[in-house]
Amino acid sequence: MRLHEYQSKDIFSNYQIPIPRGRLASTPEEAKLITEEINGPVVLKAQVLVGGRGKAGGIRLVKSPDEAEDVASKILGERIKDIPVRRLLIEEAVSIQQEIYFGMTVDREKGETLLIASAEGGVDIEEIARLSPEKIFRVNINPLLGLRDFQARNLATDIEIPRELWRSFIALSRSLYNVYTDLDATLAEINPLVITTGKRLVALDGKIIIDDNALFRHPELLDRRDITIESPQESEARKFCLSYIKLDGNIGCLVNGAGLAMATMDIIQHKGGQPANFLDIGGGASSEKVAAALRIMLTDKQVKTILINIFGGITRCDEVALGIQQTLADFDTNIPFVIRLVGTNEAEGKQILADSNLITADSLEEAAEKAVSLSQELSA
Amino acid sequence: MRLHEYQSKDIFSNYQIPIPRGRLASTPEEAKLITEEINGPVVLKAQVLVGGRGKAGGIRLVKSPDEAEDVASKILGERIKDIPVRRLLIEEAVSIQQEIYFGMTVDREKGETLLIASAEGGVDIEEIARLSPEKIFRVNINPLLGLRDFQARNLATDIEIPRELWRSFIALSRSLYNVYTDLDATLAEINPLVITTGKRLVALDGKIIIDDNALFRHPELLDRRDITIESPQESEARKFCLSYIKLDGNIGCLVNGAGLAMATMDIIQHKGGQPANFLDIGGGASSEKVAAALRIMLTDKQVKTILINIFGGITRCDEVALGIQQTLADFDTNIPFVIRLVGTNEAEGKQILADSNLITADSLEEAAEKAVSLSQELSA
Amino acid sequence: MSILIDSETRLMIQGITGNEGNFHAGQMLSYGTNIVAGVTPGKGGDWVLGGKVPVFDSVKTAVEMTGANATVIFVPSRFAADAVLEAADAGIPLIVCITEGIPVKEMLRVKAVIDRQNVMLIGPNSPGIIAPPYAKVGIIPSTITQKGSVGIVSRSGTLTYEVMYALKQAGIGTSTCVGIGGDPIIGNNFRNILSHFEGDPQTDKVILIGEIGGQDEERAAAFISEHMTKPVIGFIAGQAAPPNKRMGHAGAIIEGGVGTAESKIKALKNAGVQVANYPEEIPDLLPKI
Amino acid sequence: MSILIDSETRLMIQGITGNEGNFHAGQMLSYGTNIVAGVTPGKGGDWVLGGKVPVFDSVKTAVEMTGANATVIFVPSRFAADAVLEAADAGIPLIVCITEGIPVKEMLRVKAVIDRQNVMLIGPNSPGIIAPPYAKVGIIPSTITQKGSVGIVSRSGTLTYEVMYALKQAGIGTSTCVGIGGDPIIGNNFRNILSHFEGDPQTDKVILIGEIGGQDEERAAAFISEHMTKPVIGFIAGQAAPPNKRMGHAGAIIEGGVGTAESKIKALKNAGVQVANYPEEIPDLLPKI
Repeated sequence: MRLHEYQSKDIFSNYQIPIPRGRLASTPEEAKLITEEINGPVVLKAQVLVGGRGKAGGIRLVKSPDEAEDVASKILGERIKDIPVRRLLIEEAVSIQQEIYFGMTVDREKGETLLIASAEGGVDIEEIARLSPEKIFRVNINPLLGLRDFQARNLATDIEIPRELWRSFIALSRSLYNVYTDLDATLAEINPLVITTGKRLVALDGKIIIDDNALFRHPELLDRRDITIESPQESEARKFCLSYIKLDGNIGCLVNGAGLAMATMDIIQHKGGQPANFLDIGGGASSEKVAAALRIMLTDKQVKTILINIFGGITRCDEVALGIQQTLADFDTNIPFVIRLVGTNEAEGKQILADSNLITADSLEEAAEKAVSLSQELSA
Repeated sequence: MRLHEYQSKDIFSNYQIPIPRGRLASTPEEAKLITEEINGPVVLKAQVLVGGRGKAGGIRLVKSPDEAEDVASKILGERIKDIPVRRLLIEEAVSIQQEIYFGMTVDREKGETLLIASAEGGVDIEEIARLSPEKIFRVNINPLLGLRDFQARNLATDIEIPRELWRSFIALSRSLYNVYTDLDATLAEINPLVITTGKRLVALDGKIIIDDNALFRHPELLDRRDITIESPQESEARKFCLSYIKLDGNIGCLVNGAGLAMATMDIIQHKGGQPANFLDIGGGASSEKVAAALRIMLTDKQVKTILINIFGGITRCDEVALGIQQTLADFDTNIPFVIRLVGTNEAEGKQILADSNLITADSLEEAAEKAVSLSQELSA
Repeated sequence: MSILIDSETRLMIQGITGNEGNFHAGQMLSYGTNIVAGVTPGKGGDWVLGGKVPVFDSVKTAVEMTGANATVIFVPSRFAADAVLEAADAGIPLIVCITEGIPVKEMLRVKAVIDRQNVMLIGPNSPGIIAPPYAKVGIIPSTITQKGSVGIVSRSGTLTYEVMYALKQAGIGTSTCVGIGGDPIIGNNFRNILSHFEGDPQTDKVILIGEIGGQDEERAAAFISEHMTKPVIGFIAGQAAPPNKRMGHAGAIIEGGVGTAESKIKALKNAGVQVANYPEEIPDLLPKI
Repeated sequence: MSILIDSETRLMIQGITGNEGNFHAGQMLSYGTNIVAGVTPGKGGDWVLGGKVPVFDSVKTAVEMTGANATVIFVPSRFAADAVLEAADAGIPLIVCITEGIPVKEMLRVKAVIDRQNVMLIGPNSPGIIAPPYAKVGIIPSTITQKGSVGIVSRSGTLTYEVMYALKQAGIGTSTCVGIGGDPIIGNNFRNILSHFEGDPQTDKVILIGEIGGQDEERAAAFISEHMTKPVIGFIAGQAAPPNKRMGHAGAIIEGGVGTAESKIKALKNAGVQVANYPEEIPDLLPKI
């Protein structure tokens, strides 16, 4: 689960990581009021969970409360990369001397936490990492021991932070690492971490991603989940614990298991079709869950055909079949279903669907070919 | 630093370790009042930091508020093993089905924390450990990983705690381990941990020792230090950070370094004398510290002779000599000083003391022999 | 012989009295796996699976009483990390963790500890291991397997079944199939398992089933080109998947362009590995390598 | 040759700009020790000891720039654990920690980490090591030492000086003297150092100076009887000391009667070790073993 910038900064602030003064606004009036409070130039930042927000016009510097109101009234309600802007973070403008990159995430290969820092932070950090990898410094943290001061100090030396700021940088590193571990984060990132002209370290932006598997330990974060921006399909998928990602194609895919779901999308593409989504019903799904998955696809107007590929292991084919049967009874749809069932209780499942009007396939390849050709006919 | 039972139990209670209901009383009237509140049989427990308190009459079961007042008036102000009783812990009497021993401390050899438990707890636990070591169960804890639930559960199985109490025992183990690590303890012990007839686990007594080197991290504990029971000598020693233990002999010893201090006491004993104290002035002591150490010994009426053995390394002989000179000027004493100075600035030190009326020695052996023979003459 | 497990394996099942553990224990038993013990704290003394398998309160006791030398873990995710540590502490050399959903932070700590012990952890979030017809440890359906000389190592569950099913349809059997687990932090990676297959006389060829994310397939490719004499076929799921939701810039910097299906397929091909386009192509390619 | 240090040792001093560190660095330099670097975060670029020794901000840089292969730590107790870890992380094979007063909890964590690295830690709360006339690492006064063939290993500071002084008075020299440190948790125990002496051609006899508390002397006695061919003389301080303030019942149970001067002396005598009654008896006993 990814946190908004304002949520990340709230947490930073609780951990004594310095952030610019500011507050959240939902209306142009609030934006004006907050700018009056700050009493100086401010930055308006759209709170949307997408990358490249700045380049898309979601970050604006303004000089007066009236200008803030004016700009806010333009941004609020607009869409950035298809996400509606509902909230703005209004912050004092900070006078920047240097932009640093500082982040930490999981090093899967070593099984440790990795700290990454660069003296040249900002939006182009990935470009810098690609073109000048020698400007990127890394420190691995033993997960049992945690971050030690000397490691933060070494990093400060590496990225040539002025000596008078070492103490602040070490304290900030410790804090960010505590945020990272206390919150079960898989990413905690400050980019840019700026050195102000007044020689202070300030976190100008913040990004935190929480491990979904650990969310049960953080009910306070679950309450903050931003559900206002979800599509009806996404909201339905979340309710039924379905792993669902919408794509641009026209063949809906319902599969058990993430690997198999990806392989199913791959073969659709390989056979010349376009998947409309990634959808993994997980292991041992109930008929209700299957029906919910089908509902999601049937309400996606781009979907022309549905491919159901189930390899029963923990998942029982008869339970899946019941979900399909229920859906067919509830919906009066013309969309063709191509079905391939193998594995646990395969015979029972096929029996349940014997009288339904479905296209069946014995192999994944056959199923994919049929679905692709149907989708092409129907789009033609 | 060792905490009182009531202090340990306060901490236990903060960590959700169940303790009997109760409060501290400093007067018989308070004892009566608390007993009225508890409204049932209570136990009065003298809060003195010595072992064998129960056998010395410091723990008494009473049935009524009047009896509590009566007994309290007898115990308060008495001395247990020479320590005056100033406070009583008044607790509800708990009906005991089984007494368990449960403690944790440092395993120096393995460099880990060791949990120790026995189904037979209580005052005779050391005897049990000696006679029936198979009744004592141990679990080593990786200091980087901490106590894991399975380890506590294994211990519960080992000491045959009834299954319905496993969950409570695991929670209590986790809590005690957290007390141990959060407070930088070197010992955390519940003895007895009782199973009540009502099938609950209750910590009937508690002992916590804090690592003196970590006390700087726990100012709240320093505030609670019990200084009311210190002798004037002990209080003076603490003020000057001198490591001082009073003994029964008549030769005062002032030495730099704990090992050398012990070796000095040993040779006194080997030569037929009796040391009056252990006193280590530490490394690099100032003349003020040396003077304070001498004051402590001069105010001990048992001391007949003082042996000063200094091997200068970080400690400078001239600084020690200045402390001695000052003391001799301040005190008009007949007690003979036997002095042996070697090492850093030895010549300067000897120069300072050249005119003083002191007995000098070149070797430790010679110094010990002179001190012993003087002490025997003076005691004769 | 197979790798990791065989008919000599004395298997213990942690979480044997839970729904999933109990069901799959029955499946493993029917398959002929030598199940010697189950563990569920608080249920010690019971007998399950028709009175055939004794249940113990702790792994320690189970090992002492039955000489179990492998364990498979079905306990819920909140307790699974502890279950792995308990097994490692009791000295069990092979631990297979089926449980999914263990927090990354827990697994980092577990891995740091067990990597220093003489323990092989498979998973978590693994379908387990099957060595037809000797033993099955985990949840891989036995109906889709038959004895043979092809080794399979995979990060996926059902996708692996799909491949095994296609092999069986084509009459091709498996020496051992190992699901290393789909989580970011797992006990053993492709390389370790490949090296076991390389040393296994029963295994002639190996199938590696990977997916997007991480760098393990790229490193496996390097291992193959340096250390493997046996031919390997690869399949990477996720060519049509949308670009991974990256872990911020940090994730992008770590991966440095690695981790995509393209990168993995290229690395494997450079290592001389034939890469299939879809699972059912594998049986066709296999005789040709 | 000496053990652990010699004239090839390239010594770094952590905390070189502090009072103690600076004073003793000067002493070590006068002794002829090859001091190549000092470390004080924030003072990198300075030169100290009359411009002879460069100061670096970090151990890592100091090692890169000077090839330091040993370090001695004088930093205050709150920062000393970190200093040890920093040195170990930079790959320095010999770390001598003079600092006293490091909390036990910190040292437990440090020890758990460095015991898995290829690092030798002496101390904390150690007077250091001296190998006359080659090198001195720590605070042992050089005036009381001379080159010879007797190895000394000790838990104490000034008591060790007392013994060395008595030896020198008697014309007996030292191969190496190692203070292992007086804290409950230390990097290396008696056994490790004894085994170094056993393998050192320069060392003919060994003196072990112990004190009450812990079980290290008892274990050293077992080691001596099993592995040492060279004669050993022992001394245990604390026969006249009051019974240790025990760590509750737990401490008593752990020690199980072990840890007293009687127990240690008995163990050493059983291992064939001559035990002196007081320090100045040692030079008399030495020629007789």
